[in-house]
Amino acid sequence: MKEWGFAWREAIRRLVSKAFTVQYPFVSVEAMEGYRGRIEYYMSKCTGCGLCALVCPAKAITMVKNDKIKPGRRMPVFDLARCCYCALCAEYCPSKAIKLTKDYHLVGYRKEDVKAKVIE
Amino acid sequence: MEVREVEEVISTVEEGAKVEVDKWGRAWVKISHSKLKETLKALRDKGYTHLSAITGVDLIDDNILEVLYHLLPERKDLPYLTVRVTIPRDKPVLPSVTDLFPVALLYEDEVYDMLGIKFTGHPDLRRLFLPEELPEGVHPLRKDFKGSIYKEVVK
Amino acid sequence: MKRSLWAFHVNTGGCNGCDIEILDAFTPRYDVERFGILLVGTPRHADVLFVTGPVNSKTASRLLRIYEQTPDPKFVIAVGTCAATGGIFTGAYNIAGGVDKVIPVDAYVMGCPPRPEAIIDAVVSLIRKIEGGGNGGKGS
Amino acid sequence: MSSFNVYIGPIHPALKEPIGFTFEVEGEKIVKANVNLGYNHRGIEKLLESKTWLQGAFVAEHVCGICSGAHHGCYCQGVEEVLDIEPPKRGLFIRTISWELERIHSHLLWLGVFFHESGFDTLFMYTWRDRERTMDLFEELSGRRVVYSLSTVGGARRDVSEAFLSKLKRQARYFRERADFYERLVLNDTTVLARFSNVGILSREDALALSAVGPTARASGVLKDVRYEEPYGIYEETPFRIITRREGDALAKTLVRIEEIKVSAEILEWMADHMPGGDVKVKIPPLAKAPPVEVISRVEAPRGELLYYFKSTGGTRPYRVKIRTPTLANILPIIKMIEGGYIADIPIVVASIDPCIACCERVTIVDKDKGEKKVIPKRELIRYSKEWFKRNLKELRGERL
Repeated sequence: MKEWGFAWREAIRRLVSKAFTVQYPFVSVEAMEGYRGRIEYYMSKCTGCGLCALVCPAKAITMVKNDKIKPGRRMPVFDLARCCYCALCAEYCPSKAIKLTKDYHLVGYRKEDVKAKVIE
Repeated sequence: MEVREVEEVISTVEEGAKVEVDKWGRAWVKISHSKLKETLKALRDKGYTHLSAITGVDLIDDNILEVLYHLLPERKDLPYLTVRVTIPRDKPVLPSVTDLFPVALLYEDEVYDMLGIKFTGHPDLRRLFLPEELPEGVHPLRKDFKGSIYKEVVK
Repeated sequence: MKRSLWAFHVNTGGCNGCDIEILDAFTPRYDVERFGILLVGTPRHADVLFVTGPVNSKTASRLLRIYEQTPDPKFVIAVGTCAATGGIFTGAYNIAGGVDKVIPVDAYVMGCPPRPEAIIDAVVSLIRKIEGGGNGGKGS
Repeated sequence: MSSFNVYIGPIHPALKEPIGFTFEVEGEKIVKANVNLGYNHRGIEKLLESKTWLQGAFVAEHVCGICSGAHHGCYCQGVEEVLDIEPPKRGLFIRTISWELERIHSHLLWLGVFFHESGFDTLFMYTWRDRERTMDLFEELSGRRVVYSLSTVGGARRDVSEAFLSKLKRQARYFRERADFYERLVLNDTTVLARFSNVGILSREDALALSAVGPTARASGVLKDVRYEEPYGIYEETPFRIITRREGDALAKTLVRIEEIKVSAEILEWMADHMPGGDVKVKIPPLAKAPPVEVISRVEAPRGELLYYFKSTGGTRPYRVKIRTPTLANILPIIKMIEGGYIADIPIVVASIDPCIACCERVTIVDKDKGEKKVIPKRELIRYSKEWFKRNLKELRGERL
């Protein structure tokens, strides 16, 4: 090492500075504002127009007949195991009924365990 | 952009070849497939040394296969040129240009695999990234190809 | 199982977004080696298989071979929505559409790609499940 | 000297993606090299033909996770020309921020993997720790660390705040300092010098003949960079200098990429100061119809020239989309660089072109079976190459330094 001083300085500086590791599960880590995680769907605002299913690039949204909103109206069902979390549905939804939250804990023993949050 | 220069070079090989320039400054020229090698050779000596890509398009309505050679000039005043060649869909054969542009070895392999165009004189023409055990006539980018290759290969 | 889990990473044709997030989990900021998880060189030493990608036609046989080479008890974590159902590539002609079409999967981490913390979640919950007596490998 | 085949991959521990290599070796010298791919092919071009113009952008960015911004931006830029939309300037600025920030993150990622492949694991941890800062910036800018889907057809999907721009400037200065640190390290460390210099040399004529692209070509003195030949987007105004070297070996490729981190940091700083006002995107209907037209969109991805070709015959879906990724153009140079080298150089030469296999699932040349087969897992290959290198350091020092 012709000029090795600076590498030693770097190593010593790292040694004395605070540890860079975040002790994750023992320290809770929040995703930043605007992170695109689990989908939240407000059934009250939804008009059943189906624009979200039309625009979804991964075809993860299927329109299912559901009388809760208005008789004979269809409601989107989000398949989080197929979704690519791009938030196009939230962007193109005319009544802002879909929101992607900061929740990134999308872990499950079965594919069906990871579901979108449906709010009446 | 010296479009006239490019047109002169091409017309030395094939008269009446017209170079159109679209509104983004890209030049397109259509030539007959028998004159492909000489045109590319003339263009390469002119300064088009970098072959960016070879694209295969299946125009099923007019029953032809179209192959585009995208060429990048060394001199900044020459336009980015695409040479277009069409061949009948049932007789998909083209001369290989690997001796002019060695990198064409890869691009022609891909076009053969995806569209089934056989390049004569290609040193190593084989199925590129689809499994070898796939039957001969299956070329996924043909418009009449439906279904999934995964199901055919992996039982 | 008292010893620490050794992991082997298999990419079956995905976009390598999940792969760099798995590798990120081994770098200083997340450092999964705190749980004793080590990236090993061959499936023969591995207990956990991190599988990413929607399994294309050429890697299907390799994935199966790797799964059989891993000694029992073994666990499979499918990382990313591609590994779960083929994700954004559903409908492409060269993919199986999910790892569970080839080998049984124990835990899924959704996300495209999932955060390294979510991958740590999956591994930690898998460790808890093992200590709880579950012997895995059968998708139990 | 009987030659036998050394197979590496397709599934490999240190190799993050499925790529198969076959090297025909005689003793230590590599006689012939073949690359066998297709393990990453998903059929995206056919899939894109069934997606609308807007959806296609979010499928195209999943071609490759490391250079997803380049694929996404290149697709959006091409479709904007097809649909004849003029994105607002601020939207273009934000898209260029994602391009340049991604070049820094991709080069840092490559630097880490390159050090790891040649045996310096601590430097792998150092570089990937610096890269965490770009991931935080991306998460704040676009909402996700990898595959950020920040721009869309018609501009950018999110606006940037002043606070983010000042933070961007501070981080850009930090990246420049780190680039200086790594450059001094690479130029002063004798082992790094001996490992990288005169390894995998690509002469200028070979680079031109094989149409190599990106840092691989620029390290051999070929002046090829889409931002230099054909400045797209706002690259006419940004301060840009093309980086080339002449030696063409692995050391030159490292220095070109480290220098490019500095250039990207300068561009980011300039953009943070000259960010125009106005709105961020022009909203297009989800089922926008396109006129029958053909468009070529070219972008300088971190690994080289990325080309998208669109053919539209009128309608809401493209008739044909062709993607030619930079790694595809650099595969033949690998074979040219590696023949004549030693087995110990395999990891360095292969990593020196920064192969992104997810990008280029297009190339295979099947090997010819000669002699008995021998399979070396890559981790042993790295350990073996370190030991082999130590044994021959003295004799090598004469030859290489």
